[in-house]
Parts: sequence; C-alpha cells; structure tokens
Amino acid sequence: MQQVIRDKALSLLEAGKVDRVLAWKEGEFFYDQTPHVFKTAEEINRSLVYNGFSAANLSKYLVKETLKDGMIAVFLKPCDTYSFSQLLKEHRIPREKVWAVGIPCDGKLDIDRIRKAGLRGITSIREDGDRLSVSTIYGEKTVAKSDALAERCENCKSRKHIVYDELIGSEGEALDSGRFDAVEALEKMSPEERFAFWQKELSRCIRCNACRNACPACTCEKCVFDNPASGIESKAPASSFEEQNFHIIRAFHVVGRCTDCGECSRVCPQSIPLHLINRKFIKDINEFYGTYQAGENPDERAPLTNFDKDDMEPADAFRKGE
Amino acid sequence: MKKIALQNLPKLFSAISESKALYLPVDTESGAEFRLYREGDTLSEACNTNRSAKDFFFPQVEDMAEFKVEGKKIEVLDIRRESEEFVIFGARACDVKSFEILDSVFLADPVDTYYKNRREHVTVISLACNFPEETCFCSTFGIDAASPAGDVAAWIIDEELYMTALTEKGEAFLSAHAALLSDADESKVDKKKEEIAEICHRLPLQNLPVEHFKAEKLMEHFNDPKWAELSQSCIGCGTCTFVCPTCQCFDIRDFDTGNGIQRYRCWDSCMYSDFTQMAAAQPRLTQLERFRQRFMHKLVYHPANHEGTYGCVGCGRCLAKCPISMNIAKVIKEIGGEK
Amino acid sequence: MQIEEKFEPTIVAFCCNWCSYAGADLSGTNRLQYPANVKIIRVPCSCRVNPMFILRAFQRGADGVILCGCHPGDCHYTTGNYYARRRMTLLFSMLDFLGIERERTRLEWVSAAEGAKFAATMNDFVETVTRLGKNRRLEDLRCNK
Amino acid sequence: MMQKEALLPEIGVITDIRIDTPDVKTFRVVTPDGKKPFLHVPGQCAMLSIPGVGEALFSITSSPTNTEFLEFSIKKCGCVTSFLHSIEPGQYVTIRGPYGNGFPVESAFLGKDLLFVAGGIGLAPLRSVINYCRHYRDKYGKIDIVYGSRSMQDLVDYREIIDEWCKEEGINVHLTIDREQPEWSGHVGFVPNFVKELGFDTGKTAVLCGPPIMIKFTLAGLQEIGFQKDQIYTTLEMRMKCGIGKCGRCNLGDKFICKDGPVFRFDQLEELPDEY
Repeated sequence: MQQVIRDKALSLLEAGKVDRVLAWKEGEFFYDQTPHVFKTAEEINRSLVYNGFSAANLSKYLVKETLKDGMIAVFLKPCDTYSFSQLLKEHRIPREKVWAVGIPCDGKLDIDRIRKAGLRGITSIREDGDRLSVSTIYGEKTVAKSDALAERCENCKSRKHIVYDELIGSEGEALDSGRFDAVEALEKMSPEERFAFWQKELSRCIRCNACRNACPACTCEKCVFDNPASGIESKAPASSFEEQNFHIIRAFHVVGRCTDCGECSRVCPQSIPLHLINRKFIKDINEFYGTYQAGENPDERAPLTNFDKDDMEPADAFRKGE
Repeated sequence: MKKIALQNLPKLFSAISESKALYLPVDTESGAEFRLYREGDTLSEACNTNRSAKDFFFPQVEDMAEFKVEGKKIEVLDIRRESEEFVIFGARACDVKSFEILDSVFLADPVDTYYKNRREHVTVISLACNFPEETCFCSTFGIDAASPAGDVAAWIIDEELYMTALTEKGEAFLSAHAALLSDADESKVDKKKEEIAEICHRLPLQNLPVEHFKAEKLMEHFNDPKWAELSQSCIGCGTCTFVCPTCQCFDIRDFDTGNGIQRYRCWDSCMYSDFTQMAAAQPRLTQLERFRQRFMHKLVYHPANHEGTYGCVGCGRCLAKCPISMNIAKVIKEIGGEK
Repeated sequence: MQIEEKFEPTIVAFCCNWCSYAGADLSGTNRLQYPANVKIIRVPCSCRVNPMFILRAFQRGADGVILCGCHPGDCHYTTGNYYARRRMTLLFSMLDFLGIERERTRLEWVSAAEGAKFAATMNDFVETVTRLGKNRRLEDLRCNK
Repeated sequence: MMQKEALLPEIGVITDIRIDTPDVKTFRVVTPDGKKPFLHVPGQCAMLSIPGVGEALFSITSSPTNTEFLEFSIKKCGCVTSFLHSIEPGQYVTIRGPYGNGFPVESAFLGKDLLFVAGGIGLAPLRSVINYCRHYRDKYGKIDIVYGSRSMQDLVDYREIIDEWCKEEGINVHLTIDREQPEWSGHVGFVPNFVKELGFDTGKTAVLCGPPIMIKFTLAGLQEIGFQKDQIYTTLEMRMKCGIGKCGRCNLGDKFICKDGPVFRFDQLEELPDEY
C-alpha cells in the first residue's frame, strides 16, 4: 500500500495537480511517524510511509495548510474523512484547495499496547499477515496484530470514506461497532464508582493540551482556556476541579462536532481514556435526539444548533437511563 | 558495597518509610509512576516513569504566597514551610543527572528557596538500567546508565540489590539500615556494568552527534533553514516540556479564592503561543520560533551558560510521548548534522 | 460536647429575566417563603447560561445549581429555552456520568405568574441538596479556606 | 526562619499619581513607612503587582539620586497597566527588585558626550539615566536629547523637559512630534529622520529607546552618519514572570533579558537571535 500511495503522490505532484502532499514521514523507528508536507518527488521517495503506525489524523493540518497558496493533496483514512467533512461543513477548509485521496485502513496499531505486552527496546516492526514480527534490542518477538490494535480501531465505527476526490482500493461500510460498550459499563456503575474512576483517570492529567491541540474539532483561533479574559484560563491542574472543568468544557465545546476519531486518547501522554467523555455525549445525543454522526451528512443540522419542541427534559433523561 | 535480597526489599521499604517519606516507581495501568510507598508496592522494572522525577523538587503546581486584600491595603503572607525528609528510591541515571541541571538554574543566585527547601531534604537512591529502551540516548550526554549518580547507587543483579554510597547522606542511609543489609564485593557489579555498557552500545540512538552545538555556532544553528521543516507539524502542545526532566520554565499566576489571593507557580511551556505574549507585542509569532527556542535552549543556550552541560539527559520521554513523534533526537540529527 | 451544626447548602439559581426572575419577585410580594440559601443570578435568557457558569458556581462553593427559564414555547426570544434545554440535558447527563450527584443540578420552567411554583421548587431543591450534604465532588479546595 | 525568597514581594504604597499624557501616568512608590523601597542603578527594572490582577515588569524612571521614592511612568496597555491607571493614591501594590544590569553610568559612559534618543514611552527608562547624569554633571560631557512623540500631548514629562532640562547648560534638547499641531512651533517629523538631520558628532555614545520600528531606523540612521554599533545602547523588553533568570521566557540566545539585560549594546545584540 505504501508504494501505491507514494506513486499516487508522485503522479499528482508531477501532473501539476497539486503543489504539496500531506502524508506521513518516516521516523527513527518503525512506529514514530510525523505528519509532513512533502514538496518534492525526491522527498516522497525517501521518506513517505504508510503502514500500521500511520495513525495521525491529517485533516486538522489542512486548516493551516490551505491558508497557503496552491493545491494540497492529502491522504485520508476512513475515519479521517469524517473529520475532514466536518471541517468542510464548518467552513474551516476551502474544498477547492484540497485534493483528498481516500485510502484503506484495516486498523492502526498502538505502540503502547505492544510495550505493555512486555516488549522493550523495540527497534523495528514488520507486519506479517495477522502477526507482527518485532525486533528488539533483546531479541526477536512476535505479537498478534489484534493484541496491538489501538482502542479506537478495535471499535472502528466505519470503513466508509465520506468525502474524497479519488479513492485507492474499494469502498468500505459503516460498521456496527461496540464503541459504546465501555460507556455503558460506566453508566451501570454507581455514582461513587464512576466518580472514583474519573478521579483516578483525570488526576493524571498534566494539562499539556495535547488532546486539544490534536483534536480536529478544536480549531478555535483562540481557545477559551488560553484567554485570560475568559476568567477560567488556568494553565495547570491546580485542583481536582480544574481537571474536571477542563475536560468537561473541552468535550462540551465539541459536542455534535466530535466525529469520534479518537485522536485525543491517542495523543494523551498519560493514557487518559478521553474518548469515553466524547462518546458519552455522542451516545446521549443518539438516544435523546436521534442518531447523529458528526461529519457524515454536510446538510444536517448539528444537535446543539437544533431543537425539537418535544425534546426531553434533563430529569427525563435521567429516568431513561434507569 | 552492600546488598539485600530482592525478596527482602519490602522490609527495607517499610524500614525507610518509618522515618521518612519514601517515593519509588510503581507500575500502574498507565505505566510506571513515582508514588508514595504503600505497603505491598513493588519497585517497577520499567526503564522510565511516565512523569519525570523533577516533580519532587519542582512540582507542576506550587503555592508561593498568599495575599490578603482589604480596600487599598494588601498583606503578603509567606506560606513556605520546611520540607519533610524524603527518599527517592530507584531514580535512573538520566533523572539523577537532571537534578544537577535543575540545580544549575534554581540554585544559581538568587536561590529559589522553594526548590532548595525540597532539594536539601532528599536522599536519592539511584538504580542502574538493566534494560535500556530504544528511546534512550543518555550516553550522548556523557551519562552512564550503568553507574548512576545520587547519594546511593544501586544495581539489581540476579535476585539481589547491590548498593554503594556515593555521598555522606548515602553513607548515613546505608548505616541506618545496616541491619537489613549484608556486605558484598564489587565483582558482580563490575560485570553488570559491562553488560549494561554492551547493551547501551547496541542502542540505536546512542552517541548522537551533539559536539557541534557550541556557543560559537549559536547564530548559525539559529538560522538553520531546517527549523521550518522540523517544526511544521508541531501541534504546539506542551507534552515534551511537561514530561521532560530538565524543562524548568514556569508561570506565576494569581488565583482569587474568594477570601484572598493565592499566588502559585506552575509549569509553563515555550511551545505555547502565550508564553511570550505581551500586551503590545509577541516576539515569537509562529510555532517555528517556539519550537526552535526549545531545542536551541537545550542544545546551545544552556551549555553556553553552564560550561557545556546540555539541557537534555537523553531519557527519551519526549520520544515516546510526542503526539507527532517529532523530538530532540530528530532535531539533533537534522540541525547542523551530516544529513 | 460538640454540637452538630445543621448543614446549610448554598444554592445558585440562574433565573431568566423575563419569567422566573419575575416569578421569584412575585413569590416575594405574595409573602411565600423560600430558603435564604438560594442565591439568584439574573440572566437575560436561560440560553445565556454557559455550561461554564454551572461549573464555576460549583467551584465557588455552590452545593446545588438550578436553572429556571420560561416554559417551552414562551421564550422572550422565541427559541432560547429550547436550546438551553438541550445543552443542560447533555451537561447534566455528563456530570452524572462523571459521578457528580445528579440531584445537584436541575432545570425548571417557571413563568412570571408562577410565584408559588418558584417557592415550592426552591423549597424542594434546597431540601434535596440538604439531604445530599456538601458538594465534595466538584469543589475547588482552594476556595474553601 | 527560612532564607529570604526573591520571588516574595514587599509592599509598596502609591503616594502620588501624575497624569503625563492621555495614556501615561507616573506613579510614586514608597514603603509603608514612607521610605524608598530599594536602591537601584539607572536602567534597572522592578516587578509591580496587584494581587489578583497580575504582575509586570516596569523600568524605574526616577533617578537613583532621588533618595525618597521610586517613580514609574506607565503606559496603559494591558491588564496590569489598565488596573494601575484606575487606582488612586494610597493604594498598596507589591514590589520586588531591582532587576537587570542597568546602564554603564559608572564605566563606559564616564567622560563621554551622550546622545539620548527616545520615542513615546521610551523616555521612561532614559529619564532615570538622564537625571542621574544631570546630577553628576561633571562626570559626563555634553548631553543631547532627541525626543519625539505622536503629538505634543503625548510627550511624557513635558514640564520637566521644558522647565528643567531645556534650561540647563550643556544639555541640548531636540523635540519633535509626528504631525503638525497649531500650538506647536518646534520640529515636526519622525525621530530617525530628525536624528539624521541634526547630524551628531560621531564621538558620542548613543542610547536608544522607543518602539521597535523607531529603534530600527534610528540605528540605521546613526550608522549612516558614522556611528559604530559598539557606541549605541538600547534597552529591551520581553515578557517576564520571575525577573531572576529562572522562568525562562525572556531568554534570548544565551542571555536572559531580566538578568543580563535589559541594557544591551548593539554589537552584543548582533550576536543574539532577533527575537525581541
């Protein structure tokens, strides 16, 4: 697949169809790829990669990149196209400046899960069908690919590309995923247990803002948490309240716009399951106001900019859960 | 040289925690973290903790002073308290080296008493790395993972922990717990050191080319056109700075509690857009300048001010944690390097 | 011997200027009693209330927060309360998800004519929150000194 | 008793507030028992703060030879400065300092003819050194002051300039404003051009302070008429939190503006990144 993508990038560049190509660049090891804007064929041949660790969602970079002159090509996995579509809907990206190439994805890998399996000193990884051959400083190991899959890919919501100019491979379908199972499990707990769970998770937060800065829905020019005039700007998790406040408000600001791409959990250096907060909102919206998938339909009104005269009351929402 | 069987470590930990607060790396669901010893905790085998050990002396949030405001009058309350004695058990060579770098900033005149207060009350038991990771490159900065500094250095060999005192504090520590320790000779430790050195030799990032990061080349490196490419995908979060054991920039802020003003300091990141934002100007307008500042500070500015000591210890946390996998190792290889 | 003090909760009520605030006024002129624990903040519409307001109220020492607006269909700005209803439904559900007692938050529709309902609602809410005790899960310890 | 902490501020009382221009006020600060808070060197700065509002670094505008109080000329600009502009005499503030290196008044400046070039609020840090040189008049040669502002009303310390500086022998004051005004009979034009027109003797030591654009063009102008970079000084500003070289934000190359600056010679600045 990597060669196919390289060839596609080269032909787009050579044909003059685009001036730049946004894709993933090879790192020191197999797993540490960096999103990169390629400008020359030489660069593409040297370092453009696509494999199980090309996990970063590239759509947010388009907000900045399309401010520059010229066309840019971008490679989007199915879930990335939801973010892209949502950004188009919000007029954050001029559609005519982007050449979107849909690419297939059979799930991305999570290096932390491989490390957690007890593998140290990983220097390279080879994909052999459904197994991974891992070279480490301490010898060769193999891991089942399914044991190394990122959480968001285990619970993949869709293999369908929402928007693209051309597609590599064949079109997939929306999947019936178990992505709300973990949310439901939490809902079944007692409030005390839930509180203890979130205290444990959120107390690890170091307020590095990686979740916010990586989130394709967080594209405000000036975030409320960076604005001293907002009165709630606090740079540090100075109290447990601040931790809760930051994550509740951040999630609330992307309600109805979060496509559940899972970048927040992927980038969190403290492995906080932030996707659960977003998924709770998505699940609630689905249950209260009808199924809604952000990014799917560009003409649909978002749940918070819409209403129905017979919407349920907050108290009914609680009753429904019982 | 002293030793203790690993199975007896819980006894040693209990004994230490009787008189002092004991912190050690413990495995949690999300990786190893330093935490206050509780009965039943075992020493993590992980090479690095998620968060660095700088938290002990330079916590993410720290109250500095309180103010009582009444009409036009203000009263300043000094809320500093003498720190309790504490022990860090199992800090790696890189983290221990980071203390030295933090010292060179916080203990320089005028001394930061908040930092000094904690620094003076610690006993550091370091632990050699039996299994360095691929992200480790401490040898680049002259750090020996097999011979960590600290008050006491320790090695895990087979089923025993070997310890040797490096300072007076370390001597006192070993003699205080002499009843649990037995004498040992150094041959096994020497052999272990060789073993570790051999592993370090095989690490992919060991000995990165840093020699050319000199004060004389400050402007040359600063103007290197490669910064633009390196920084282009940086998302401007603070992950690298917050997991870094040597990043020491901070912000001072006031919090209105409703019955007084609390002045606290918290970690800040040069990667943030508001780091140098002033009312009327912003000297570092784009992520390029902020990104460059971080690495120039570590590799050029800091050594220029501190007799060649780099502001990086090669712990590899930023390599493992950066959301886009852009890191100091890649920067070192690109800037002024052979590529 | 220590005398146990009765817990007096602090309640913040965000009241829409066009209805519930007038409703509160009416309950006052009608000499209907509601507890002094309730601190009313007047807002131009229930829709003006940002989720941050609710959280900030808890941070600053509220034990319960209630939002009162015009009955659905009666909004002075036509549709404000419909949007507010969706927002609060989702927010309250999220707070519940994070383990914060759901009884601490409430949304009520109170018109300018419903002085009695206002007093009754407040009495009931204060009683509920008193039973729950002090807000411990969404407090800011720095504000408690 | 713990060692004194540099980041813990002292209390200062604002005893007098003078309105200089529509957006500049000069604040007089003493300790609660009426003394001068600390000694300083011209060009040094201090951290003023209003708890709950913020803390910010300001250059001390009064001369060290003033033994009674410190003065700060502050332009309304951001959060802290806006608050300061809203207060009345008697208000407490917190103060810590002095910070920075200051001007080399007892070394490089000795015996030299001095040329001060300021624009707008840029006069604030220079006022301290000008008055210091006036006080020890025989230590220095001739003094030239070029000062410009947007309008006549925006000239800071106008009264002091007219009533004292202009009348003193050996001091030449050259004032200019950007645009013509009916009540103004002096020079009209921008500072850099004015400096070139005046064409100073290149043996002088020059000190520049003002908006970056003024500094840039005045520097070029001075070089054009024959000044060397090692004859020209300026004082920088940058966001600061600690003032003692630890918080990291005023880091410029291997220097910290709060500690190694704010006064730099242009040949020194040449070796530093231009992130100021």
